Amino acid sequence: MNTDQLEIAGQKFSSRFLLGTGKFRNKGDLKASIIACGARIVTVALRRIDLERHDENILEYIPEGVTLLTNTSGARTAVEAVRIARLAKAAGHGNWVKIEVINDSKYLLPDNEETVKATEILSAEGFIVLPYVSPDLYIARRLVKAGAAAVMPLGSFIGSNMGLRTREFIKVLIDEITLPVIVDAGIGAPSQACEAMELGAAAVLVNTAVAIADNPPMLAKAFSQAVEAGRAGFLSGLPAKRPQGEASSPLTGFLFE
Amino acid sequence: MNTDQLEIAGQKFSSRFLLGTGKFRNKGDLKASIIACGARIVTVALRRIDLERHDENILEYIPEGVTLLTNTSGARTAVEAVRIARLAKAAGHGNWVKIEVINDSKYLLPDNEETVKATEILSAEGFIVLPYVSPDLYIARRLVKAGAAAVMPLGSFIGSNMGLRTREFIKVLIDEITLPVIVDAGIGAPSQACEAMELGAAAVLVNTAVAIADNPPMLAKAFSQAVEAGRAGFLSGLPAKRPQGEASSPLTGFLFE
Amino acid sequence: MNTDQLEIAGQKFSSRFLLGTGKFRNKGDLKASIIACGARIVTVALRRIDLERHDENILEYIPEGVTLLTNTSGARTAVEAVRIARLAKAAGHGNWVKIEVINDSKYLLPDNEETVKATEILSAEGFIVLPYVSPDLYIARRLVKAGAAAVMPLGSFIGSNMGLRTREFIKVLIDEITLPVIVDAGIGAPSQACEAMELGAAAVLVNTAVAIADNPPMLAKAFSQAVEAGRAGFLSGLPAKRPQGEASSPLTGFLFE
Amino acid sequence: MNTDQLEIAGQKFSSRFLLGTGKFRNKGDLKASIIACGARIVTVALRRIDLERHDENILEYIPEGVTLLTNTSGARTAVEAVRIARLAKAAGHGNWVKIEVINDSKYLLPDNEETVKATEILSAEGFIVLPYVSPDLYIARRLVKAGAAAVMPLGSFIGSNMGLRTREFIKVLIDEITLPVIVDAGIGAPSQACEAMELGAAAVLVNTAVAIADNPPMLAKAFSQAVEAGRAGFLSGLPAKRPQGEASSPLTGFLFE
Amino acid sequence: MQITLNGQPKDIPNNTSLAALVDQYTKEPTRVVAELDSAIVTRDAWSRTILKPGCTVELVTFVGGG
Amino acid sequence: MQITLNGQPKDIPNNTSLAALVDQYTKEPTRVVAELDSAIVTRDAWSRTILKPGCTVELVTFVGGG
Amino acid sequence: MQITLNGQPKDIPNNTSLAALVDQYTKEPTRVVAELDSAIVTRDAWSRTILKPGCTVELVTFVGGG
Amino acid sequence: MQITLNGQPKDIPNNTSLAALVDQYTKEPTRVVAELDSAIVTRDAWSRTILKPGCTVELVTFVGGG
Repeated sequence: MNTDQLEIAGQKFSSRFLLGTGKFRNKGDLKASIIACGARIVTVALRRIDLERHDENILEYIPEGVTLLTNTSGARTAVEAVRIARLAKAAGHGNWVKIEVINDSKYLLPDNEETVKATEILSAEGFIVLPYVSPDLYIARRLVKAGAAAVMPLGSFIGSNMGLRTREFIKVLIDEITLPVIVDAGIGAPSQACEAMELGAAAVLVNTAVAIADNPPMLAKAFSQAVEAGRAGFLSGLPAKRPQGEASSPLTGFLFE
Repeated sequence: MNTDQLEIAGQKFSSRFLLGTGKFRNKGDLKASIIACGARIVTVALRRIDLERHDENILEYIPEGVTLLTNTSGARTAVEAVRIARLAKAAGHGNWVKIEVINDSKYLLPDNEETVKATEILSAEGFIVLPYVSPDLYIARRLVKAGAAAVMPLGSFIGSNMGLRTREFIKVLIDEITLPVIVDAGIGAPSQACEAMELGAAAVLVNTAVAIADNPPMLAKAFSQAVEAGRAGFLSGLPAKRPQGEASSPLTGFLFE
Repeated sequence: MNTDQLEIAGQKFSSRFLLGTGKFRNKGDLKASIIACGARIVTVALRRIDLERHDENILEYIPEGVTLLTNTSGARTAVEAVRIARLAKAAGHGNWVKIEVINDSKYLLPDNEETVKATEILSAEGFIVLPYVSPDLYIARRLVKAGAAAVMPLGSFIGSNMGLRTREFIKVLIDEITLPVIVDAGIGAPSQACEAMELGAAAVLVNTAVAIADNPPMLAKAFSQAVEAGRAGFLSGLPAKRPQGEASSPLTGFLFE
Repeated sequence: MNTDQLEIAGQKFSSRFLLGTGKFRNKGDLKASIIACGARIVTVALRRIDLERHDENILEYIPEGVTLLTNTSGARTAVEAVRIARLAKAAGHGNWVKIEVINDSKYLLPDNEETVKATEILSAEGFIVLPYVSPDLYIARRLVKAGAAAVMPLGSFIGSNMGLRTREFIKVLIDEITLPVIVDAGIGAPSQACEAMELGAAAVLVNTAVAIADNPPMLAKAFSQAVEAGRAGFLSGLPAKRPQGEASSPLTGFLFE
Repeated sequence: MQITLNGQPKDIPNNTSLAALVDQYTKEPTRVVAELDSAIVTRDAWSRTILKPGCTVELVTFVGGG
Repeated sequence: MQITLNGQPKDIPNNTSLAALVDQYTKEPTRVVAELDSAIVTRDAWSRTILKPGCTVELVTFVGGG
Repeated sequence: MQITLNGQPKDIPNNTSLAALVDQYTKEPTRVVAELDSAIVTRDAWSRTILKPGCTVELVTFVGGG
Repeated sequence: MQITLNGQPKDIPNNTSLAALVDQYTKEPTRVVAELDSAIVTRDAWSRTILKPGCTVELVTFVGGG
């Protein structure tokens, strides 16, 4: 049995890969992707129902037992994020919330300060709060005090597939903060997710790359494997880089001496 | 059943991860690593027996059915490489040979020209020849003509763990050459192996990183997973990078409009 | 006459390279470095006088006419930063202050939130305030409102010489904020300073790399040239990267057709 | 007087920046660019005259005293390169030749082996031979023996502006080979040229980036400055990177202790 | 009478209950959450909640998101 | 009497002026800034500023910094 | 008679000299190099070099290149 | 008599067979390959191969390598 499990807010999860559910071309792909990658936590958003036509019910495509993590996308302030979180809770699917407060339509960068405020309020109300932030040591310290269950620093811009452009600053959080660090946003290839885990991240969340791939379930599974591989790499004591060569075959016993 | 198998010289292999057997602290770790990662091809070297003391028999630690790929390490010329290959064949463990001709004790870079010559001779003698080279389009074309079974370009210096520093030039080989491209040398972390596979490499060979890790079998398995993940990433149609953000949650139906 | 001058708070400066004065092995090197690079703004710090022995007077080594930018190093809160700034002003060498609030002895990362607070207070008192921050769009917007004269995002950890590890996020500031963006911290080679300028930064500040070089004045000048080169690169319309080759010699008129 | 001059084949040059003359939108830009950057060596190509219309005479736009380095572009073999070189010499503008043998219309990669052959022949005939190659230690050693006057390794694909993608392998040449190493191809920004010089390159050659810039003379000058800055960086003893922060202001004498 | 539903003006009969409104716009009321004048109304209170002229109703639901 | 100077306890004569204190510790008073009990004292006021027992004085100056 | 000039068939009068051919196609003969049947002909030999039917002439010049 | 074995001079009895030599230096002859004066000698020929003074023998085996 795998004893190295992701633990958030006292709950254990058998997978360190979290999947977002947006942008899938069809809901069949979504369901197949969740099953293929074995994600135990998936994100969803909250929106007004469409008054003109019947919406599909996203929840039907999420397997039983998977934890719903509702994001507060659309919120531009802590107050709006709080309101969305409360609505989500009222829907009766748990109290896990990913705080996402954005006032930047070009890069979709999170507003760290508003995110801290929302975390304080919602943690006090008993939510399990996972704030999405730009990686910043001081903000992370405040999130710990505010009662966050994890910290979710961005790797690069949401949906950009640019990978780990905040490498050094995520590593600071991993080294300095006691909460699980879940890399979110910008992770566009399994190798990038793998690298995040090798740094010591607790988990990785991906949405866009999987949703828009030619074969979403196949890529979802690939991400999940890469996350496992990266975790094992971290735990197994990866060796450091060296600026020169070093033979892997013996340097004695040559025939031509 | 997995139909996407590595195929070299008409033979199929259930793993795209090749393991080198040098530098392990103990042979138990070696055996456990081969089993953990499921490698179907492992490299070995040929050396003079030690006249003073009894050597361990490396072959005892390599599971039945695994293909032995003997390297020609120690060779400084095509002639020496050919001589080593013939000795290896005489030992009765098959005719797979990794050509390695090195005249550079600092960076351990391969001599492409001598490698081509050795490939010509040994292919003509019926060997299955996998030449280790600096990634160069013209050399790769000549290796195709010389009858090589695959091309093994280096990622970076042997044993350096620096990763894929020849990215663009390996990609050229993958795109332009019909032989399997197996990235060898310098791959020091699962994420790096994963990236090589995402580029379209047919396989990855690792030795030093695994052998000197704190937990070699764990890391061997991690590499193997990462290679699978990267392969699936390649096959599933990874999306491109974008310089800006793009929302993963819907951009309509916001509550605060 | 060069009309493309750095302008901060309505003042123009003939150089876009700012030099820090800490850590020089001797003050002669410092003076020679300032002269060699032509910096028109240099940073200094404020410390308790040494009660046991006579300190050297740093100001003697700074040429007439160079603007002193006093940092608030040592401050752990906005209140402390404000106190240091007021002391510096009382010393009668102008009212330019670089806000530096740090509560992290390992990475020396700035506390963005406290920095915003100090900026508000000191701008209101008439200081010309240049805040040193982790690059964050929302913080930069707040600094604009707070009356900052420029924004000084870090390239990487102070004194690390790691270069532009925050590339994408500095570029966001350059594109989205109207204030001059001066890249500070971590710039350890002229090529890195040059790259910052090519992105569109208004200026670059370097201290450690110059101070600890074998030949500080020579490297100071090199940084200054690299900054000019990068600025000209930015203004001249650098072409984009392309993933393939494109001949620079004509593709017609070949002899062998 | 600057004593650190580029020296090739016993001749000294006051600039370490070489400019290619292809692809300029107009010849006025070319001339202005050469003057602006102070290049003392420029490359030209040889082509059939246009039978239908009068060609411009490129030589009119190259200032007196600048050394012409004729490339052998169009050559696909050593024999063709030799023929082009001899024609160029017959034109009476010196005997400097840049060997360029390419059989790859997509990436424009040089054929190292044919290049060595052409170098042997032309050096023996008294040409001053600068071969353009993929950076490879063994090829460089053979070029030394063949009588080359310098080695010109590519940074990345011709015209790609991708920069120094062969960093580690160019560094090997710089460290191991006694000839001047001139980085050619793919250098698309002053910061990239600067970095090549910081590694210890003797010079840098750029064409495409300058020719297609919005303002070619301005960018030509920027490259030239960046090359000087990088050279000075190399000579002044650039400090190494460090993975953590290190204060530039004193760590004693704080007010708040 | 007129109310504001999800940001749009809507004419509805007097004395319409929140439950009736929800039923009109979705087949799956169980996945909808309702806010009346910025306060959440739990599902068991929908039938006894009678809408007043000028009130603001938000009906929201889960959708895919990252 | 005892005061605190730059964080250290110091015994000084009664009725010492700030100007006298500064003179004792530096040859270049013009580059020193003085704080008395957290308030800046401008240079022209140093001679008429008489230190009291238990007061806290900070004397600071510019040094190299980044 | 027909010759091949820069890869193209050309009809020229019998007994045309290389010098005459060059003059026909460029105003700046000094910057042209001529090859006749793969051998370079130096400029001073152009006038006395009479072209023969079926010969191959290359006239080349410097152009911008990288 | 003296031979060269794996690069070292060795004194061995006259008329020693290659098989005997191999047996002296390893417990696992099946994993050894033998070269006599640069020519490979297959295992079945070892017993009938009698070493001559001054000959050069290489005995090699597989080891770990990358």
